[in-house]
Amino acid sequence: MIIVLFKIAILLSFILFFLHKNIQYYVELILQTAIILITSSWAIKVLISTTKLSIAFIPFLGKTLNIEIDQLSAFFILVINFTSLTGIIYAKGYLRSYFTKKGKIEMAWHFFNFLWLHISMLLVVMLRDALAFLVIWEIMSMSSFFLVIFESEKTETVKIGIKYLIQMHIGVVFLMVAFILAYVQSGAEFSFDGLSVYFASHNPFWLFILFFIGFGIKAGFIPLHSWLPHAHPAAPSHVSGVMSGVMIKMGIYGILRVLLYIHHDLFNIGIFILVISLVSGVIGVSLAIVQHDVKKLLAYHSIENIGIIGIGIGLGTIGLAENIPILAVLGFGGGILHILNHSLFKSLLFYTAGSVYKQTHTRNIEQLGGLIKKMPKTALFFLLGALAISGLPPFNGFISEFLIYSGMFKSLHSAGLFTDVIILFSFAGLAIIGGLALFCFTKVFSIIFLGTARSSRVEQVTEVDSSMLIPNFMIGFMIILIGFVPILFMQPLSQIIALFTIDTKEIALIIPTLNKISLSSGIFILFIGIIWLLRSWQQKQQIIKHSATWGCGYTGANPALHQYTATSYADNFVQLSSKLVNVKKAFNDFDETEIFPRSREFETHSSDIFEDNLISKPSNILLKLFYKIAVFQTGKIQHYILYAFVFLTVIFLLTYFNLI
Amino acid sequence: MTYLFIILYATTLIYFALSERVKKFVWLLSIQGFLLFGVVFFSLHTIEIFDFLFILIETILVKSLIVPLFLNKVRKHNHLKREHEPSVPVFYSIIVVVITLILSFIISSHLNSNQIHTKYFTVAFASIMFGIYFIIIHKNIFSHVVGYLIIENGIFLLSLAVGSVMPMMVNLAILLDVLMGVLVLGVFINHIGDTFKSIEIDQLSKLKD
Amino acid sequence: MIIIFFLIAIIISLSIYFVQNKIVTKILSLIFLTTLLSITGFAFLHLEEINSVYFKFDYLGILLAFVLVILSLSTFYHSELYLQRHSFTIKQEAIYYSSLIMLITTMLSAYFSENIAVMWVSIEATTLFVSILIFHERTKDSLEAAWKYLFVSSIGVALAFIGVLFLSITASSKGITDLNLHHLFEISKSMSPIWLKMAFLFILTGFSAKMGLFPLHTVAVDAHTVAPPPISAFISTTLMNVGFLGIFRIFTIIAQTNVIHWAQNVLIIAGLLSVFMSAIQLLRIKHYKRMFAFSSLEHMGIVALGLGIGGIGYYAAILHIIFHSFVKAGLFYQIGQVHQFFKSYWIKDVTGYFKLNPIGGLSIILGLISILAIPPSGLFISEFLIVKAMFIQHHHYIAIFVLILLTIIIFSFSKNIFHLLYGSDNKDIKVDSIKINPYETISQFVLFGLVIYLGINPPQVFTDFIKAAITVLN
Amino acid sequence: MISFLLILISAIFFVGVITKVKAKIAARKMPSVLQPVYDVIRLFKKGAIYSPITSVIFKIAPIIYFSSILLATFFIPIGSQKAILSFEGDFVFFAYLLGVGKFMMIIAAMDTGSGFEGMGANREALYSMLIEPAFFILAGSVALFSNNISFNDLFLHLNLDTNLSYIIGIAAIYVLVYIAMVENSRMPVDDPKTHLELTMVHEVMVLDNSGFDLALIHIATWLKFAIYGSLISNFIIHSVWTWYWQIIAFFVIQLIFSIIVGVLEAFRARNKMEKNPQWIIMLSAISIVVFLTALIITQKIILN
Repeated sequence: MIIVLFKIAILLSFILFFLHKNIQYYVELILQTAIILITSSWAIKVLISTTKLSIAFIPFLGKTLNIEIDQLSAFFILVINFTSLTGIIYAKGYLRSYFTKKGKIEMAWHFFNFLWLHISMLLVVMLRDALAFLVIWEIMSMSSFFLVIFESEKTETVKIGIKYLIQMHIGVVFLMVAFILAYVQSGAEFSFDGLSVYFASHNPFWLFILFFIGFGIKAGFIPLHSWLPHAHPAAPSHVSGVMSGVMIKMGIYGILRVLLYIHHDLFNIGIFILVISLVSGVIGVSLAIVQHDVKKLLAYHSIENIGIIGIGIGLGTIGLAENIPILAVLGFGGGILHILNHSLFKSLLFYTAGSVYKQTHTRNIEQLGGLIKKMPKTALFFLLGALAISGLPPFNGFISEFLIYSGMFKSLHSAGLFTDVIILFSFAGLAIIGGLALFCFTKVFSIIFLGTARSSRVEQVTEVDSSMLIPNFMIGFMIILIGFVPILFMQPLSQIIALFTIDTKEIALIIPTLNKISLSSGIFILFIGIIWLLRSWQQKQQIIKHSATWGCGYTGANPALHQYTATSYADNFVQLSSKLVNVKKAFNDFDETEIFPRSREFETHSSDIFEDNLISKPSNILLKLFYKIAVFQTGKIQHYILYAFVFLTVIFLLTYFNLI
Repeated sequence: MTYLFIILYATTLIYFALSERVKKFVWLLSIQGFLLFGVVFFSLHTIEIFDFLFILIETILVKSLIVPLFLNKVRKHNHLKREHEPSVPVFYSIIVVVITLILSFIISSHLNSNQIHTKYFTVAFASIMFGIYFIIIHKNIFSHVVGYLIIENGIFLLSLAVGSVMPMMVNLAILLDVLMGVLVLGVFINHIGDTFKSIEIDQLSKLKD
Repeated sequence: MIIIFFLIAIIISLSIYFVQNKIVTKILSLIFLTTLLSITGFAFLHLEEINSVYFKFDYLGILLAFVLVILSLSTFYHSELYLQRHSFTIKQEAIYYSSLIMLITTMLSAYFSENIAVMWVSIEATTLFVSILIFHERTKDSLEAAWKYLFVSSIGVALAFIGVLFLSITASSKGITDLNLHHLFEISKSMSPIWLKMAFLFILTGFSAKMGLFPLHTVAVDAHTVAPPPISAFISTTLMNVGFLGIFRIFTIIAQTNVIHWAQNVLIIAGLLSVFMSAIQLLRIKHYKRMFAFSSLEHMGIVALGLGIGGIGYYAAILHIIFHSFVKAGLFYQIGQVHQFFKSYWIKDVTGYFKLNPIGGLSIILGLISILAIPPSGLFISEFLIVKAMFIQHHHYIAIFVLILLTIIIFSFSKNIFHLLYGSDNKDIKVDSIKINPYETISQFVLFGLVIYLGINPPQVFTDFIKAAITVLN
Repeated sequence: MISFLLILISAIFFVGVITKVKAKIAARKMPSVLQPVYDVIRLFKKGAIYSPITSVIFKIAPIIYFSSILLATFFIPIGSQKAILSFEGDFVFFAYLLGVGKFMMIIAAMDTGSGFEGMGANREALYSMLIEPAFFILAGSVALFSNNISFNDLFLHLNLDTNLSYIIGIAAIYVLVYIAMVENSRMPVDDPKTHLELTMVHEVMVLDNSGFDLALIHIATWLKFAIYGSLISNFIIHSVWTWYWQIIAFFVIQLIFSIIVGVLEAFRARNKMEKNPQWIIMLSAISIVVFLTALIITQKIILN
């Protein structure tokens, strides 16, 4: 029986601690592959034969706990498996440099957590019982936490880790309260399915908000995002790839799962999701533009993409509420497809950025440049990811955004006034997000890989070894596949959408369009090929000279000195949105007494206003207050007796005046 | 007749509040022991020899002889002359005692249940409260033990208030409590006196956050 | 039967004290452990039976006794290690063992005593022995801590005695002269509420010193600071259970009357204040054992809340106190190992433990997860049940307040623990000089694993016992 | 197919006409209308110079840029003359296709490692980012108005009959004209004929391109103009007209458009650089007005 194998694989994870350093990785790989094969087989079975799967798993608090897989779970299982697989393959090369520094148990602990992050994510999408879900959800948070603080020698990393841990805990508290409230007020079984009873009889909005906050902290919607830009840079790249690629999607999964049980009063919920998502999208990408740390930049882009997914889901919900099937179908379709897409190109970007970090030992893009000559493959993969994440054809990011767009445009005519205005803002927002993403990725790609080196770090750099390129090839293949032949993915997608709305014939209507898109993309590539040939033919006859970049006649200095930096590239955007991104410039100006100016430093710092004002300040105030009043352990006996005396008297008085 | 002793007992509490000399505390304790004997003696309706002996041992022997003598030894061993200024001036302490007494009277009259003899209860309550107060205001662990003993005396009175139907075992328990408490505490005071060269509480507040 | 056990125990401890020979000590302690095991087994076989008038093998008593047995085994093991690694005189070791044995014995009698007065006496006795053990290292701090513990506990016990007297006042009016629980049950309906309230208030306050609950929690903290780690493990687990049992017994009597709501409110106040105290004090903490002590305060507060909330809260409270015993004991054993490396419990001195002793580090991580009630720890289940009970009983604001406090506790606790685990490597420590056998850590892993197992998939008999233990409450 | 050819033809003359008009106004002797074509042919005959700093990106970019715009022309119908490629929501594809071209040109400019080109690149990036919403809102309002979301049907069923709908037409044309200006970086956003690199946008990006690449870039620019011109013409041409009227109208409109551009360039001064963004955002505002008008026409907002 296949479930037994699954259990065995899970149990075997404990073996890692007893193995020698060198074979731990391979055992981990084998175990993970086994789990991937098992779960994927279930998922594929579910997606092919449009049925649901329910398998008895383990005894839990007296009951038996079932693994339940419907189309939504199946989809997420596949996404999780693919990204985890690429992650573990990438990890081999990435972790090599740590082998000397880390001990046997430490490495085992890391692999153990990586494996358990994978297992727990799978179980999160497979379990329905609320308590079990909370348990496994928190296990997921813990394992990812220990992965984040892998480089625990840096105290900064541990600080960030604790911040992450606390916020995850707050998230799980919200979920717990939400589940309990639903349980208490409806009296149904304490599980996801029990929610339907509550939602049937109550106004779903407020409970949904609780769930949204709980899941949104994991997903990283603004303003619940403040852990994300710190945790991703701190984590090793294969981890941040998996975290950003799939783990934050678990929040989206939760939101979708809860939405499945709500069948009335959806309009407000849709508006809520949509507004939050638009804010997340625009602000996420705006903050991304001003970052110099490449992984932090990518982290902010995760927020942006979560925003895009949210826009899709929000529009879908509004479509359900307003009974506009086309909007529902294409909204959910686009959103869910974007989950897959983002998991692909975001992990690709993190892996390539990780390779750069591994070779150059810096994440600050201001010190890089010209790497495309040193590590061409990595550069091209990064470019692929950049094009895809900017939603440009003919790559996968475009497809999902296109679905959302056409959903909006198609439903414009039939929708009501209010919905129309909402849609107006959504596609305006989506357009702005697209433009900003383009702005951001032209910046980061050209600063890292193009031009000339900005520091000596870059000189000795070489291309990473093939084991770190394999995952890039896998992901790249998927990106191009989705980009060129999206119809392959429409049939499973339609099944997932069918969970939300009944009539999915619009998905059939979109098929010819997608075919046309594939055709256009083909023609596009064809053109490029032809013209390339033409040019190479033309340039055979002519002389090709090489000479320095045109420098307004001045060619003396090192071109690196006057080429554009990330700061200067972002500057004109920063001027536009100074309030939002609040970049502080540190520069001491010349004074007139100074005849021969000394050398000067100029640096900019960006800070996240949401994080500062909504998270950091209040919590610091609370902690300071508590710290101040913590004066009871004085060390003097008579005080201790006094407490008892006061307690006695107070209770006595309260009782005497019937206050308790 | 019992009332006289009870009133006297109450006055001893005032003297506790008044006095600053450690020696006087010990004296007052032994006096309290005698008074307690009186209280019990005159509250006994029928003198059964065993009860009588037990009471005799408990009050006269333990409370007014053994314990005070032992405490005196401890006091000498630690060269205690006079207690430092208690953290609350004597004047206020006296007011507190009076208030405590009045309060306890009010409370017991408020209770006036037939289940207890309120005459004992009043003073017992006052004595317990004052004992706690005594500990709170003094900065010297010897005085703390004295306060503890005041509480114990209060408890003894309280057990009387409960009535002679109380099982012997409970009285036994009190006895054990007092002896064990005093002996062990005394031993520790000596230890502390030797180690810290002082038994002021300020020496004993290293452990804190 | 149980009297025989007491006699054996007393004989053993006296002979250990007088013989003062390592071998004899070992043998005798083994004998004692076997007798302890056998008496508990005997109790298990004679459920709900009155034994030698003042004792009764009731469900809760047996549950806690089993906890005591398990922890005694591990504590003896770790005491052995502890005494090996420090140079104490044979006399000191003899005193250590004899008083430890007496402590266990008195605690067991407290668990099984069916008469309030007897229970009170045994609790009084525990104070004496535990303060001897606290004083074991003979340092200034240990002297101070021992004094504080002894004095404040004595005051507490005195207060508790006042409570007992109040109880007997109303009992005697109903013609019950002995304080046997089953007699008190019979008349509990007709007891006068005012006296019951007084009794409960004083007993709660008095035994709070033992249970480590607000208001008299303060001395237990100091005791942890200086006591040998195995003893700290005992103080904050089984001894706290003793205090809990003391409060629980009187609570069961009250539960029969309509004073219960008042009593529950008082418990809620005490519990909230305890959690609050530990939350704020943990922010200033500078010493690892004090940190664990304050976390015990927090957990006792949660237990009190569980009792105060009622409903499934009762079940959760019992579950919680059992799980807490295992986890906290494991943590204290582990901190003893940490001390081997750093020779200090101060947070500033201790860092980078995970590199030095990875297996110990793992056990600390597991303990951290368990003690902070983060899944898969069993404590999560119990805390979850308590929160659930709060919502069911419409104590929403209390629930929110507690959850906020718990979050703060998690923050400060994990901050310090990760300072212990990670952070800059300390070059000055010579690891090879320290011979920590990895097998020493097994006991911790077993305890934590036990908590996880009992939390996720409790065996039928376990849940039945807890259910049976709280039947008197509803 | 016809529409494609028509656009190509008009593209050839477009820039020539503009220069002619400007020269006329400046009372200068005018070059032939086909002068740009001669230049391009000359460029095709030339070799190329590459900076050692540049990489493959620099070589591939102009090709992708050109092909993107060439493909974009496939989507443009003229009156009742169908476009070659057409599907629902093709203008999204159209816009993003131009995006690809921009992306490549920008990183190509950054590839040279020159300060000037970086300057041009990030201005280009900023402006194209700001112009996106205007285009989409305009497209959206037209889609809302004619309940179709592909260029073909959109313009086929775009019947401007009521007075209000003329407002849409006019406003749309106005916005389109300026979008075209921004996209081709002409006046008032950018002055192609300035001689100060610091004030250039598009021209400065292609400083290092030469030979074949430069030729491609020039042709791409013509095509862009022609595309926007034909988009504008579609607002005027009625699909019910007979085909030759449509063709004539098309050329007339293209001519007028180019003359307008010329006149604008001749008389209007370039914006200050930091004024450009809000000026571009203004276009989005206007297109929102168009959207509201469309809402009124479709009776979603009832006014009386």
